[in-house]
Amino acid sequence: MTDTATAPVYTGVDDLRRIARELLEAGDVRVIIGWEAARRGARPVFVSDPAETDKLIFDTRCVHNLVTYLNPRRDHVAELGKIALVVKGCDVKAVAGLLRESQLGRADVVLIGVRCGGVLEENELPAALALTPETVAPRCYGCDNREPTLTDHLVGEPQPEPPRPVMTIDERVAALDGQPLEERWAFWTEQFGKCVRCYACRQVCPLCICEQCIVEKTRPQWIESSAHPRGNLSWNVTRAIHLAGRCVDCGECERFCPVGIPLSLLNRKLQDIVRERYDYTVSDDPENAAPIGDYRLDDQQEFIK
Amino acid sequence: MTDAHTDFEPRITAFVCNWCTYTGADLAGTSRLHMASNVRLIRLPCTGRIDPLFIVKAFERGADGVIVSGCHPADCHYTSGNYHARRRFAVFHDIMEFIGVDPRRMTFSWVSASEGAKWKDVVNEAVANVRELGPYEAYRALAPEAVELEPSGHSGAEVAS
Amino acid sequence: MSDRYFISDSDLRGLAADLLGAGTEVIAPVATDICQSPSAIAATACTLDHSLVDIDYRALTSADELDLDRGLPQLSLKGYFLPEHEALCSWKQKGTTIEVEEVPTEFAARVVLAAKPCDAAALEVVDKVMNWDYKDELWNGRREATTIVNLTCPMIDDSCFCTAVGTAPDDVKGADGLLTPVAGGYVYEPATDKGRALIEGNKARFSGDVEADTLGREADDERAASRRRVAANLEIDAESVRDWIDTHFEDPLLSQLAIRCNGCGACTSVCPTCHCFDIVDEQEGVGHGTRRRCWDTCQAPTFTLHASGHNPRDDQHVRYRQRINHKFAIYPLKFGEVLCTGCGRCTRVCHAGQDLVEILQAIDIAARRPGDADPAAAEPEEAAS
Amino acid sequence: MSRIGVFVCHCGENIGRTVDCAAVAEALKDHPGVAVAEDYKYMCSDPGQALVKKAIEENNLTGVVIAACSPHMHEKTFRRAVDQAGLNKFMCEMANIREHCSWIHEDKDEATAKAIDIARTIVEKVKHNRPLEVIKIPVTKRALVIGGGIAGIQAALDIADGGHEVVLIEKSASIGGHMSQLSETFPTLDCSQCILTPRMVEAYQHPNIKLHTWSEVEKVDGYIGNFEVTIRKKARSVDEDLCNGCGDCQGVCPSKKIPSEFDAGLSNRTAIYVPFPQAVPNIPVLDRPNCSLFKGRAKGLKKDACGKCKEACLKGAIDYDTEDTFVTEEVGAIVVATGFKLYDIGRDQPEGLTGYGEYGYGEVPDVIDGLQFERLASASGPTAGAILRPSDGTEPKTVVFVHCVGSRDPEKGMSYCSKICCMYNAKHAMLYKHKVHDGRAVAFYMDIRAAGKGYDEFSRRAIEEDHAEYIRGRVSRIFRDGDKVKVWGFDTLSGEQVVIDADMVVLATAVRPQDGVKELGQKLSVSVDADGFINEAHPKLRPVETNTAGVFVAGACQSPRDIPDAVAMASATGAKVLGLFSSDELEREPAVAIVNEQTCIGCMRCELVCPYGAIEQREVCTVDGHVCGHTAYVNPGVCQGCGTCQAVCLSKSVELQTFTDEQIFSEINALCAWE
Repeated sequence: MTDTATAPVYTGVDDLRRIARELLEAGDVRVIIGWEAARRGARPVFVSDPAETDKLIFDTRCVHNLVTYLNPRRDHVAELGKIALVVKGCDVKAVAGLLRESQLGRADVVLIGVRCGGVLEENELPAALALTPETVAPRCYGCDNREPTLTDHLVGEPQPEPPRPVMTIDERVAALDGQPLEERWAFWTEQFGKCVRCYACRQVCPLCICEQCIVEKTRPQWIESSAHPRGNLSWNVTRAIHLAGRCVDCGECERFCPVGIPLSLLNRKLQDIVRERYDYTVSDDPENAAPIGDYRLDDQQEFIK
Repeated sequence: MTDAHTDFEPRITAFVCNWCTYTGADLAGTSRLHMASNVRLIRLPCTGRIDPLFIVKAFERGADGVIVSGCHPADCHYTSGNYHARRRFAVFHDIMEFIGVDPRRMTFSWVSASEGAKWKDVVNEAVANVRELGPYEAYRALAPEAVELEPSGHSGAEVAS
Repeated sequence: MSDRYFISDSDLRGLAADLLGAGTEVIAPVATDICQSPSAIAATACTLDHSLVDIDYRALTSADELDLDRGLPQLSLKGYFLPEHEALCSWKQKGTTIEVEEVPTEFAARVVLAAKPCDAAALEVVDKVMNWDYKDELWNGRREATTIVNLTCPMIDDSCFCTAVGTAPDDVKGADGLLTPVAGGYVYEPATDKGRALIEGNKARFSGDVEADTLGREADDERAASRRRVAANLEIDAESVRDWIDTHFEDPLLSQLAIRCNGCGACTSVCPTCHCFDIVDEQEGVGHGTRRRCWDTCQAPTFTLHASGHNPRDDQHVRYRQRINHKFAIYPLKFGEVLCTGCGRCTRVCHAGQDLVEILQAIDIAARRPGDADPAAAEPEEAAS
Repeated sequence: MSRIGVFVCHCGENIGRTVDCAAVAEALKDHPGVAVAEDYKYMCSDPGQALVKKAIEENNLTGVVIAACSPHMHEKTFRRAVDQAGLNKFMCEMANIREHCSWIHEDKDEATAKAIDIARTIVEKVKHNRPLEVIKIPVTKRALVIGGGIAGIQAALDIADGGHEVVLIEKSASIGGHMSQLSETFPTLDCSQCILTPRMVEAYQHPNIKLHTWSEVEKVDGYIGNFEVTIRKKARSVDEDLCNGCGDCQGVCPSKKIPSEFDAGLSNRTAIYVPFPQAVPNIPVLDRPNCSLFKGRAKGLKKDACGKCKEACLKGAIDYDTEDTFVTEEVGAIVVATGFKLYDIGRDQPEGLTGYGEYGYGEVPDVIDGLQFERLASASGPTAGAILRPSDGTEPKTVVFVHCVGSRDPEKGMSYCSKICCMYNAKHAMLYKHKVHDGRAVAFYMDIRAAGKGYDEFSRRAIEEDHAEYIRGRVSRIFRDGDKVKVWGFDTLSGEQVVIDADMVVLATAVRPQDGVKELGQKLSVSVDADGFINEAHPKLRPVETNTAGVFVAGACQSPRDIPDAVAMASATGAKVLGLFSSDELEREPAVAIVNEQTCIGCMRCELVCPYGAIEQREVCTVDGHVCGHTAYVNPGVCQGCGTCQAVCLSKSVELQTFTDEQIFSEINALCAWE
């Protein structure tokens, strides 16, 4: 299982640039948010001049979930005017999340979908790399939205499935699940102990939409804001639970975490919980109501006496 | 284990709904059903009102165990508060177990206004379970006072207690 | 440079061991291969992280841990002087009275070995604000108790720019002495009494004055080479940058440069000079609790949120501009020093691609544009046309 | 800073025996924010309340904690007292040290320590109580009564007589309900229809009552004092204004073999029909599924297969093309009186029930249920009151009455007692004996439950004067044996098997809630119990209220009821409704959620979970009227205070006023007091 069929640069970039140029020239949008190649690798770029659309790229380094720029907290982006956003299949689920939660109107944004065959775990590279089990972002494995439906444009050729990473996130979750409680506790308290409470995980999350985060609420201060292990546990658990059934697994929280807390394991576990209990998988269908806020009369309750 | 903790009196915080479990606990009292005295109740209108943060905060404040109890499904005073609560608690229960919290420290139950006897059983069972597990030192160890210096050395001097 | 000593590699470790043996805390870069953790579970986490080795400033438990391969620790030394969180006092309410207990402000002596010059320099920069109005007893107490020995830095990568902001990879600013690698060991140059006291207390580990034309020259060459390497990354005119920022508060360039910032604040956490903190009263129970200060970040919306609900910096680009403004204009104008030592951590930690080298370059270019440098002179012209 | 008064009640010995109340008061004196702590023998007594009031005035208290019994007992008492002392009544809370402490623990030290903790916890809560004002809501002084049986009719009449408009809706073609089917009523044996029909007519003709028959509740919006009810008027095919009730249509209808619901299947009716002669209104409905014209249309026939009734109608009142229509009624109160049905043991059983196949119901024609016997005994029934068995029309000489078929039987039926069967079985035995003097009436019973005025005398009369044979025991099997119906039973008093060759068997099948009550309950946001009966707000003290303010419950939809009970309940709902209508505005406890528009981002999770539909999205405008966003808005009239919205709100931008996060946080904090 080590086929590395993925090319480092994806097809459809020409179409992407053309569509972006046409949208800007026609005045349909004021700015395109996509990726560009910069000194330290691929990074988000805001293009408002049709002549600059050739800056846009799409290769395996384009890991960023640009939907975070549609988050209602980003007033300065909203002020730029109507946006066309370049999105991968995983990213577009976050758009569905924003639509579902009344944070966006579908007509407010143009979505240029790119057919993606996976991205790199490490994206800060001068040139794109092909995906291998060693280089692929583990979250790409088993991607279920390779043909997004919510987009206005979809460019590129269908891509092969991303390679299976050396260790999948599911395998990691299972490895943890296989440990005794005390080991899991030791693991997570160590991981949470590293947290410096910078809240980067929250800031970059496309679905952390609150104007005032629970951790910033002081009356009462449910979550202690200083970075000691007790407050850290409360914060990390609460962040995860708030994303239960909403997290689109874009991995940005973990990628931005300056101290390397494996948040994807928590997020994946929550996805497993809502899938196993409520048969719910986050999709790019805005009508697919979230599992928390909904209920069935016969929901499992084996844990209740 | 059991022997080691026989002297230990667990502290258990119960979050109960006003209409079923609180009233069921009232009935247990009216019926003079004697039970362990380790549980302290916090009355909420409905299990729907109970946020997982309450449970986390109870552990932070030194609880060795928690009980969450409300109306049986289909019996909610507010018709559906407990159904929403059931989902929330299921997710919370599972994720806490994942991070290594022993689920036996968290008792979830449905106790109706007429189930004074069941309430007694829920209380006694929760107390027995937590007594067996012992004091929740692992959670208390997270308190800043208990931390000497983090590996990275960034924790500061603490007030001597 | 008459005051130079040689210390061999093994003596440096021996010095660390001696200090530890005497009960002195020794803080130094330590490399942890996170995959080598005894916990099998931790290994599952390390596969998520491609940088398998973490370098951190840590309190040594043994001299063997000392890592001198000169990589850049993830976090700066800041946390040892301004911890992520620290108690300021505790209170207890009894009836209607309140008892307050303050924390001690005296600290045991400790030594930092192989500090990055940029990290040590940052402490001296921050000293200014910590002693400007209120004298921060906790900061000062820790500063006084700590002897810092720098290690000349070979430059980490192209995000380094210490030389552009008034310091250097071989600076002793903020430190008490400097080690420079030479064949078989290091040349040690004490810069303060504390730096000299280190020799006094451990004479056996140091060998006399270093010959200027042998090891001394090797050290000088090493230092000069490293300065040249860093200087190639970025050269700016810090004063014109300062003045341009000060006079171009509303310039669209600053918004453009901030556009991709997500406001995660990771840059402020890793920054050796970002020193803003929040003071919180954390209740521990009925009528008692602890007042703590913890790091805060100007990148968070709540940083400037007023009680009224008004927020003067309620947009991310404005918050980013504030960071640039504070570091390169406000602080220099008030304290005469740039609030940045060019360590480059903010650039490396930014996964949205905000690049301080690029940003400073752009501002520097703008500042050099004719007419721009002197807005007072430019404005009347515009008015006339 | 808070100045809380703590008042510890001994409740005589109830608390004092196991809790050292003086020690509790003493311990609380040092608690931060407590200004005064006292104990007293009976805090709820006049002197006890006076003590609280005096302490409030003397110490300028900001909050009061009464450590005594459950808030469900005396919260109102003390809040009133606090109010009288000039402190906002919502600044008073109860600490339950009786039901939750003194009554359940024996060790005095343990109980005292726990009582101290409980009191501390509530002190911490009260510190964060806020003075609240009761909510005032306007009242639409019209009522809706759902169900036109005796309970619904009585409730409608009482409210209408009180001077308010009533909308009475009934899902069948006529009002009257089950009472109209009964022959005589216990314990007086007066004719059921004779006493009912005047009420039916009165209701029909009452200027304040608007009647919708053949109608059901489609949708309910709004809240107490302000409901908006959408009523589905099912297509009747007969114009109610034009029809004069002449009955010509029924005469010509060719579909004549439809089992009559009114006669419990013992006679037939036509497809267009008036259910019974005294029906109100006397206007037929066309039963479309059984009408040959509609059957033909359903098959897709191009030409209508029939049309005789339309031809026969001289008034031109019949229209085959009418459709269901919807009427919206604005009302301030709703009475649910949807009644009961009998446990139909013969056919397919709903989930969880196993039925009583061994009793032969549905297979042996002479095994009937109580309602069918009522029709046999009724002068208006299919046999004009003669007791004749359904299979061959002969007079049964031995009739066995079986009590508790499906009642008091958690294994196979319902765990509850259906309440009316003991009495109607006695009545049936008597009616039978009065008509068949040489007949033998045998009743198998578990216990005789004849509590009620004249009830026990009545059932004794059946045994002693009318010589009904009562056998204490259950029946195991009933089956056809030639032209006899064999009954195998067991006499638990003699310990002997009993076998009876009966001519007819009457099963007292369990009383169950009417179909569709659960769905109706969902529309009204009222819950039903495990048996499907509507839950009352309190089994003892609020028996005719439901958990949804403004919705009341009368009659057998709440639990099995006989006629006097149902009527009494109906009148009680009448009193409740009239009480509600006696003022122009309602006062409600301010247990409602409030949205913080500063932090709400309008994600509307709260709307998803609100059981009452109390939350909607609202635009937020800047001072100059420019729309700048949207937030959630909680309608305080609709909100019932469950707080589910707050638990799901990620940013805690909605707060339930009576159980705020700060209060709960502080209560949890108080747990540190445990030592």
